[in-house]
Amino acid sequence: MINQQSPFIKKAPSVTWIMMLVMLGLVPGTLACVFFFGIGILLNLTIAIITALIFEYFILKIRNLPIKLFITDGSAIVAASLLAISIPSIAPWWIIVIGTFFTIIVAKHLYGGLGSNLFNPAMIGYAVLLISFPAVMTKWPLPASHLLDFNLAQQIQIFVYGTKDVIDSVSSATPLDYIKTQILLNRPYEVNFTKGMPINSYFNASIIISLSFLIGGIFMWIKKIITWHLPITFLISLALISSIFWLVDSTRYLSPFIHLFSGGTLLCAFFIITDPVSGPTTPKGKIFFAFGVALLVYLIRVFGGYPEGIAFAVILMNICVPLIDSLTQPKVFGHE
Amino acid sequence: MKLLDKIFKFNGGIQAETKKDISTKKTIKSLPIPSEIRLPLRQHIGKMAKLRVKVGDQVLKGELIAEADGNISAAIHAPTSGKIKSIEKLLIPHPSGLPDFCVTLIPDNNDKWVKKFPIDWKNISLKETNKLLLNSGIVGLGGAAFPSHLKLGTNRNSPIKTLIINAAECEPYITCDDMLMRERGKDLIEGIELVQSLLGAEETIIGIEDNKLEAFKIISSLIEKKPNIYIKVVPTIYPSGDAKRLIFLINGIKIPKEKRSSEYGIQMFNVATIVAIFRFIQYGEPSLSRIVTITGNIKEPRNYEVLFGTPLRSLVKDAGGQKIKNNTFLMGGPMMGFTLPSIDVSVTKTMNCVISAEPEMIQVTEEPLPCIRCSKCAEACPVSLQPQELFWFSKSDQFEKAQNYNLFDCIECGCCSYVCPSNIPLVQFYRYAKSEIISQSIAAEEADIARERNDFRILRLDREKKERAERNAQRKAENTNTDKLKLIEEKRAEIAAAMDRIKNEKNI
Amino acid sequence: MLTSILIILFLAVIIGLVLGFSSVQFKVEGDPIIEKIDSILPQTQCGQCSYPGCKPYATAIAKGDADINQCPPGGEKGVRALAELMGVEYKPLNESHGISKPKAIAFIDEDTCIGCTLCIQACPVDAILGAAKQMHTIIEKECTGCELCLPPCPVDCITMEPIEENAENWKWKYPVYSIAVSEKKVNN
Amino acid sequence: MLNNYLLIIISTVLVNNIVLTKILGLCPFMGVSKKLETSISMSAATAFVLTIGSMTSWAINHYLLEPNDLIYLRTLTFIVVIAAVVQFTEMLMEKNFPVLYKMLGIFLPLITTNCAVLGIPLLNAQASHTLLESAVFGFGGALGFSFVLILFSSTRERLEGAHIPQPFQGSAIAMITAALMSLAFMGFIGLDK
Repeated sequence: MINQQSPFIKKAPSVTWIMMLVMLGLVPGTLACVFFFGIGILLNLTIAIITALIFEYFILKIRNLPIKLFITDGSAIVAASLLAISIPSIAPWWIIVIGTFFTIIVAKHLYGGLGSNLFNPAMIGYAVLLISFPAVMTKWPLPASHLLDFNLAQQIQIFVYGTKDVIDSVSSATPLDYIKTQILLNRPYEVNFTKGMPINSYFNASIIISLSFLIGGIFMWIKKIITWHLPITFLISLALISSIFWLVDSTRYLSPFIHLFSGGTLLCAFFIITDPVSGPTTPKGKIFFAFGVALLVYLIRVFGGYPEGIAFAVILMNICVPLIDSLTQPKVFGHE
Repeated sequence: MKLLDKIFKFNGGIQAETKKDISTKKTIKSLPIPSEIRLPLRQHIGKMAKLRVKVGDQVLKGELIAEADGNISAAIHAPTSGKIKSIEKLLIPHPSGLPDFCVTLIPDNNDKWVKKFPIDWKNISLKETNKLLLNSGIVGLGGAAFPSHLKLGTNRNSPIKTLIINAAECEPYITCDDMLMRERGKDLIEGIELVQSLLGAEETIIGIEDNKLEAFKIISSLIEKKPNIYIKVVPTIYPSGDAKRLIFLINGIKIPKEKRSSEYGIQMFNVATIVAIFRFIQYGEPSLSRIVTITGNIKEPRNYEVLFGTPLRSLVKDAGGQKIKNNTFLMGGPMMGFTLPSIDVSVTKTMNCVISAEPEMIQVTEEPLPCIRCSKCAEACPVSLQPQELFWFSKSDQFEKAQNYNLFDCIECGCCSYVCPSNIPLVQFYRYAKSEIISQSIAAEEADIARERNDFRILRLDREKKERAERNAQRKAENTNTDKLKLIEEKRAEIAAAMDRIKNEKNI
Repeated sequence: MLTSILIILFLAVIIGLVLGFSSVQFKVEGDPIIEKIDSILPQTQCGQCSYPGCKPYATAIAKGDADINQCPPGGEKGVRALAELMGVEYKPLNESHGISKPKAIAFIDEDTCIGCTLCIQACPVDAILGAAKQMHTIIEKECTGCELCLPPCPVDCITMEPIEENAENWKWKYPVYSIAVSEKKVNN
Repeated sequence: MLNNYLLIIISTVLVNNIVLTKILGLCPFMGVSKKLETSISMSAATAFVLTIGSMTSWAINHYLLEPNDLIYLRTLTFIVVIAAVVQFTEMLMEKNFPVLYKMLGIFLPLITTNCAVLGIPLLNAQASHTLLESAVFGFGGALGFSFVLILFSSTRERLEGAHIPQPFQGSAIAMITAALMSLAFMGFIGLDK
């Protein structure tokens, strides 16, 4: 192809390269997840990426778009990976396939494919799964070093048939879920980090996983794939909001520390809300968006019916993005 | 001489490889008179120059060939003595690749000057000097080609306080201003003093990028004893040489798109323009040649002093020809220039640089992908626009929205395309959208005129109809009137007769 | 039963009174939408829409008598703009009113012209100069390209010449790339 | 007391959003959401009609129907009242915002048949709200409607430039977007407790 207009020089990383760096950023967090929740995460990841590529291939074929160009851009792989990491390691395979279907086909390609999706594809997949299969989606194994008592046969059995027919003892509620139930039932709960209660092992695992995602996030920031606006505003807002509630009544509300280091807070901060396509583009808009997500995450976590609000919060704020973008235009040079 | 330290910084910009050392190794060389000279009549912004010669005329060097048509226009002079061969439409260095009117001159190689009239500007009024400048043919030699007499004009509201000399030359590859400063610094400084007093400006600030160390040294030593001339070194960030960006870098004043710098008491000239003005006033030499950088994929890259109208072919030949043959040349820098339609176009007043295209410049290796809204372009935009939104609207023809996002503030500097990971030719989309909007607004203006004329016609037809009807009615009325009068008179006569009868009867 | 009838009656009277009063209070005169429509129309005054000019067509659209797709000189863009203004779905140009073609300007072959003034009477924008028995010329700047002067000419000396592209009116083209980035959206 | 009203607002705007959760009023939601500008004015018109409508309906229900044991007339009288309010709004708009009036076109009189507008007074009557509660409920419903309509139209404006597959262009993708928005609003479940 001949370039006939200026500029005639350019220097920019390609989309594929950016997506590859995002995948690299995901590595530490994924490894931590695998360490605590078992090899199931890897199985999820593999099946998600494979199905995503298959879906991508077929939809590109149907839409008559250049297949090689769009398959190699890597966006499908990133979306599928984010979805897979959010799904419990003991979920059966069809959960992943359904999730990937909604991620790739509905959220991405119906809207025009790469660059046109209004919503975060991975979060659409996750929200659909959470609403449709709440039992499966909230059942995580007890965090322990699952690599040591690794049992491939059992894992595959779970993967194929689901947990129901295998064992019940491996699963338990997530900490946020547990605390919410306790509060609802007016029972005391423990958030002590030294005692050997299951809830504590959860937190210890959570903290390490969160830190691993943080490392990946910092890597992406150094590589200039993301700017500080989104993750920092998100984390600070969440900390601030939870601090306010916590200071008002520390018996009813959890400390900001727990909010920051549980669930997928850091995954969300660095990998989910930083999706450029469905997020805002202006610096002010990014701050606004991240604050909105933080507020909604907190509201849904604390007052809502679902244990984790990230997916809903992100999609809800995605809806607001066009409006946010148009209202937060930076001042053009020379304009007052 | 003073060195000003405080530098303001605009949003974004890019730091590309400057590649300037390619063409600064050799001194400026004068290109010999070519065998044929083709002068386009449109080498400037504004109206096409009005032709003053006809085919077969013998002209001397510096003789007027075409004069400025109105105020926003510039004259064109014969670069050397010779005979006018033809006046016809030929290819010109223009991105459209369409032909336009050109005067072809066959040089007689005598290079005989017409009588020169240096201007005694100290003893005549500014207005007269300005009038003389109208036919100097000098336009902004930085590439904008805005007629210089307008900038020196007297009819402005606010006095000029600061003269800024644009020596930034921010585009990669181009070195003509750099070399001019190195070799003709004295002319430049004298020219600056001249223009400064013409404008009545209090001070002059020379803005120069920090990659032109040698030129900086020469200029600073020349202005050491001049109290009102300052030099300000700006960082090498493209597009620091854009007029409004440079003013901001130097003064911290943000001039909006629709305003001129003179409204803020600032006037800016390119170094080459200053030298041209100096030569015209001091020696009476009109604008006949300029310094052109030829660089890139060429055997002997360097700067040439070239007569306007010289075919690009002879320039390329003198520079040894292309290293890798692809017959593609860019005019201007690699960021904002355009591909020349042919090697047969001639050098014009706007041609500051010719880049023999490197293969990777014209061959796009990676396919463009859709925009992923990464906003790298917004970070790079020196005007703080939202290029991703402008692209989104331009590609889907949503021009109104594009305008709401200030499409016309875009200076087409190309920073957005430079950093785009999706390889989207963003600037092309903006140019397309701007062109469309402009042509739509012209169409709307024409429609307004047509509507007015149609309304007028309807009014006229109505009036004519009414007038005709009135005339008819009047005629009719006139007819009936006479009838009535007759009737009345008859009646009166009858009554009178009757009365008479009664009287008579009574009397009886 | 009776109460229900009474209540309904009561409501009817009250509502009738309120609406009657407000219909007097908020009486509307004139229709500014016509101006808006007229400003979208290209003002060629060609009459291809089957109305005698742009303004009458605009009036007809505002009244709902005419469809939005009857203006060939306005082309697809014009129909889209009208659809947006009127809040209706876009529909392709009705070809029975003619097809959209690039703007042209009438030219009078001055050797053939017999000076009959018929074209002058036909021109909707008075863009033809001339008097009886004298050769006529077209004021290029003001010609809308409506072609209304063609049929009345007894000697067929008027031709339509498309406006040529030159360095002045030249436009940057839509970038052409092989994939979807630059694919123009056709529908809605 | 104030808390009660706040809960009604939160409930009608977020948790039981009239469009996305109750799936009422889809006709204008789809019809006038193509442009942000029209959707804002539509929101204003609907808010006006809803608030006035639910108040007058309350008055009729409270003073005329319930004392006379004529609850079966509710739907009928409410429709009549709403139609009148819409008619009134229409005249008001034609006088003051003629261009907007033309732009909204058929959708303005169609507020009459907007099931959201009828639904809210009926829900009011069912829940035996007080006058103020009815007004707040009506206003909250309108707020919820406006909220999602404006967001929805801004997203649709954005979709204008997207390269959506042919079969999904226009209303199809709008319906899918509405569905996904509805999905997101499910996250609010439980907030009103």
